[in-house]
Amino acid sequence: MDTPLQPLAKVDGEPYTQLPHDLYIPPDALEVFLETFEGPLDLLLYLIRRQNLNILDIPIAAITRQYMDYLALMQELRLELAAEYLLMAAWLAEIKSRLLLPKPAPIESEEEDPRAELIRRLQEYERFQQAAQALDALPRLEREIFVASAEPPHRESTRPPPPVGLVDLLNALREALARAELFDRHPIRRETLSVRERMSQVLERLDALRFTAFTELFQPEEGRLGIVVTFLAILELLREGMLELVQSEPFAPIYLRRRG
Amino acid sequence: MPELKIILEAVLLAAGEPLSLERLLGVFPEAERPEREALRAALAELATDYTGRGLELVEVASGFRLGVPSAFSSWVSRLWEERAANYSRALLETLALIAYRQPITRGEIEAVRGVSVSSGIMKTLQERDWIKIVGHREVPGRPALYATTRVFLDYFNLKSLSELPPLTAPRDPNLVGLDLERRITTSSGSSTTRTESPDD
Amino acid sequence: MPELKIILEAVLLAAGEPLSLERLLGVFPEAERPEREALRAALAELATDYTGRGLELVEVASGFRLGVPSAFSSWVSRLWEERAANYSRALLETLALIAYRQPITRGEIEAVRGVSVSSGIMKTLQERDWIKIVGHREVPGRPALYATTRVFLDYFNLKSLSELPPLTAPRDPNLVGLDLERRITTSSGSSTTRTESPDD
Repeated sequence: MDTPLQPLAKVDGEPYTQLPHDLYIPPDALEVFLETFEGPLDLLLYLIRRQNLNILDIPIAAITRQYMDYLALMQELRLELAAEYLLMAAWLAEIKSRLLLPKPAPIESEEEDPRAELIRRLQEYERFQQAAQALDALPRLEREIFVASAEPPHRESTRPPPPVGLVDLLNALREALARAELFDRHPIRRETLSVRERMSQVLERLDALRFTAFTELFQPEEGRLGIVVTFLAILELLREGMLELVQSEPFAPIYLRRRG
Repeated sequence: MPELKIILEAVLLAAGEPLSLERLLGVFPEAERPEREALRAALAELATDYTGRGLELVEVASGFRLGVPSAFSSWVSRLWEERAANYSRALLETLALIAYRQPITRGEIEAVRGVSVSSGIMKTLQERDWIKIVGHREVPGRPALYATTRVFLDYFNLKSLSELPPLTAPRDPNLVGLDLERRITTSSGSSTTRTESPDD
Repeated sequence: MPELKIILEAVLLAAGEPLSLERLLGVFPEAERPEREALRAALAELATDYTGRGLELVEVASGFRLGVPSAFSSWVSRLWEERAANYSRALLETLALIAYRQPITRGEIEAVRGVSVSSGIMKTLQERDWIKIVGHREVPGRPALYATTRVFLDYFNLKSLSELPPLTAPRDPNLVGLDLERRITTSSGSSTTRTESPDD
C-alpha cells in the first residue's frame, strides 16, 4: 500500500515523491514527512513496505537500526517525540536481544518467537489502515453522492387531535371526584351525628336479654348519613365486644343484643 | 456522457436551491459547456418530463428550481406534523364525567368539578364527535343532557359503555355529588361499587 | 388522487432526508393509508422509473432516500467550491476501528493504533453524529464504549454495518508459527486466535 503522504516535500524546489533510499534527507524536508506518521507502528510499517519486506519475515536487526536512525533524526529536529515512539524503540531492542540469546533448550521451545507479538500488532494495525482506506473510498454524501431534494410546497398547518387513553379518562374522573369531595367538605358545619353519640343511642335501645332486629335500629328518615352512622356505631360496638350478633343462616334476619 | 437534461436534473436536485443559467453553465468544464439556447431547451424538456410527477421545474427570480407541486402539500405537510398537543385536564375531566355519568347536564358537571365548564371544551368535544346532546332535563331552563357517541366508543375500542373500566369509589360515597346522590338511593348497581371501598 | 408512487416521490423529494416506512405511511390519512406491501411495491416501481435519470432511490439505515448518483458527482461538485471534506488518516483509522470493532473503548483503539487518540478526533466524530457512547466497560475507570450511528451509515450510503467493505484477513492465519524461521519448532495455534478479534 502506498502511504498517502506524497509528495513528501520540496527540496531546493525539487519535489520529492519518493524517499531516497539512504536515510539522508535534508532535515527541513524530512520534518514535514516525519510528522505525518501516525505513530511507531505506522513508521515501522512504512519501513517494512519501503523495502518490500514481508511483515512475517522482518529482519529485526535491520529494521531496528533504521527505526533508531529515524528516531535520532526526529530528536535532532526537536520534534515532539511521543512516548510511544520511545516505548517501541525499547521493545525492538528487547526483541533483538532475545533473538541473539543462545538457542532455547528443548523444554523452553514452547516459548513464542519474540517477534510474534510485534508482528501480530503490525498486522492488526495494517488491517485497520486498509479498512480506513476502504472506508474513505466508499462513496459518501457531499463528495460523490448528494441528497436529492426539491422545495417543499407551502405547508398546510395540520394539527392532529390529541390522543386520549382510557386510563387518562379514568384518572381525570378520579381527580374530579376527589376534588368534589374537598369542595363538599369545606362548608364547615357542625357534625350532626357523631358515631360515639350513636353508639350510646344504640346501646340504650338494646336489651341484654332480648334480641333486637338489626333493621329496627335504622331510621330511614335520618337519610343516608344517619344510616351510615348507625352502621358504623354498630360495627364499633361489635369490635369493642359490647354487642352480640346472631344470624341463624345466610341471608336470614340479623339480631343483636347487648352483652351482659 | 449522460444527456444534457439528465445532468441538469441531477444538478438541480443536488443543489436544493435556485440556480441561475450562469451557475448551471458553470458545472460543465469549458470544453463541454453547452450553448445557453441548448440549456434552455433542455430545461424546457425537463419541465415537460415532470408532468404528472411529484416534482416541477419552476423559474424564480434567482433562477431555476425544482419544487414539489402544491397539489402534494397535504401529504408533505403530514411529514412534519406537529405532535398533537395534549388535552387539558379540564377537558378530560369533563369528558370522563359525561362518559361515566351520562346523560348529564353542564350544570351537573360543574357541580362536581367545582368550576364552570368552558364553552370551548364542550365545542371541542362535540367537534371531535365524542359527545352529543341527547335531550333536556325537565327543570327550569331545560339544560341540555350530554352523552357520549358511538365514535367515542370506537375511539376507545369499546363495544359498549359497560366496558368502561370500573370506577372505584372515593372514600365517602356521600359526597360525590348531586347526580350520584340521586342514583345511589334508587339503584343498587352503583352502590355495589361503593362497598368495594376498603376504607369504610 | 395521484398514484401512490408519485405521492411517495413528492414526499421523499420534499423531505430531503431518509424516511422510514413508518414515516412514509404516516403521510397518509388513516382512511387512505396503504398496506406496507403496496408501499414497498410503489417504492420498487419508483426505483425502476429512475433508471437513466439524475436521481436514484437508495435504502439506507434510517430508511429510503432520494439521491443523486455518484456518476454525476463531477458536475455537481462544480456547484460549490471544495465542499467535500477530507478527513485525516488518524480520523479515518479511528472511525474504522469503531465501525468494525464496536463497541470499543478509546483505550482499545489506542492499543491497535499504537498511539493515543486525540480528543479532537473523538469530538469531531461525535459532532458529526457518526459515533456515540453506547455504554461503559465494567473495568476500573468504566471507560466509555463507542459505536457508530445511523447517521454514519446514512452518510456512507449503507443500510447496515454488514455492508461495510470486508476487513482483510491477516495475511497469514498461521503467522505466529513463523515456519519461515524454522528457529522454533512449535506451532502455537493459541496465539493465532488472538489476532482474530480482541473483543470477542
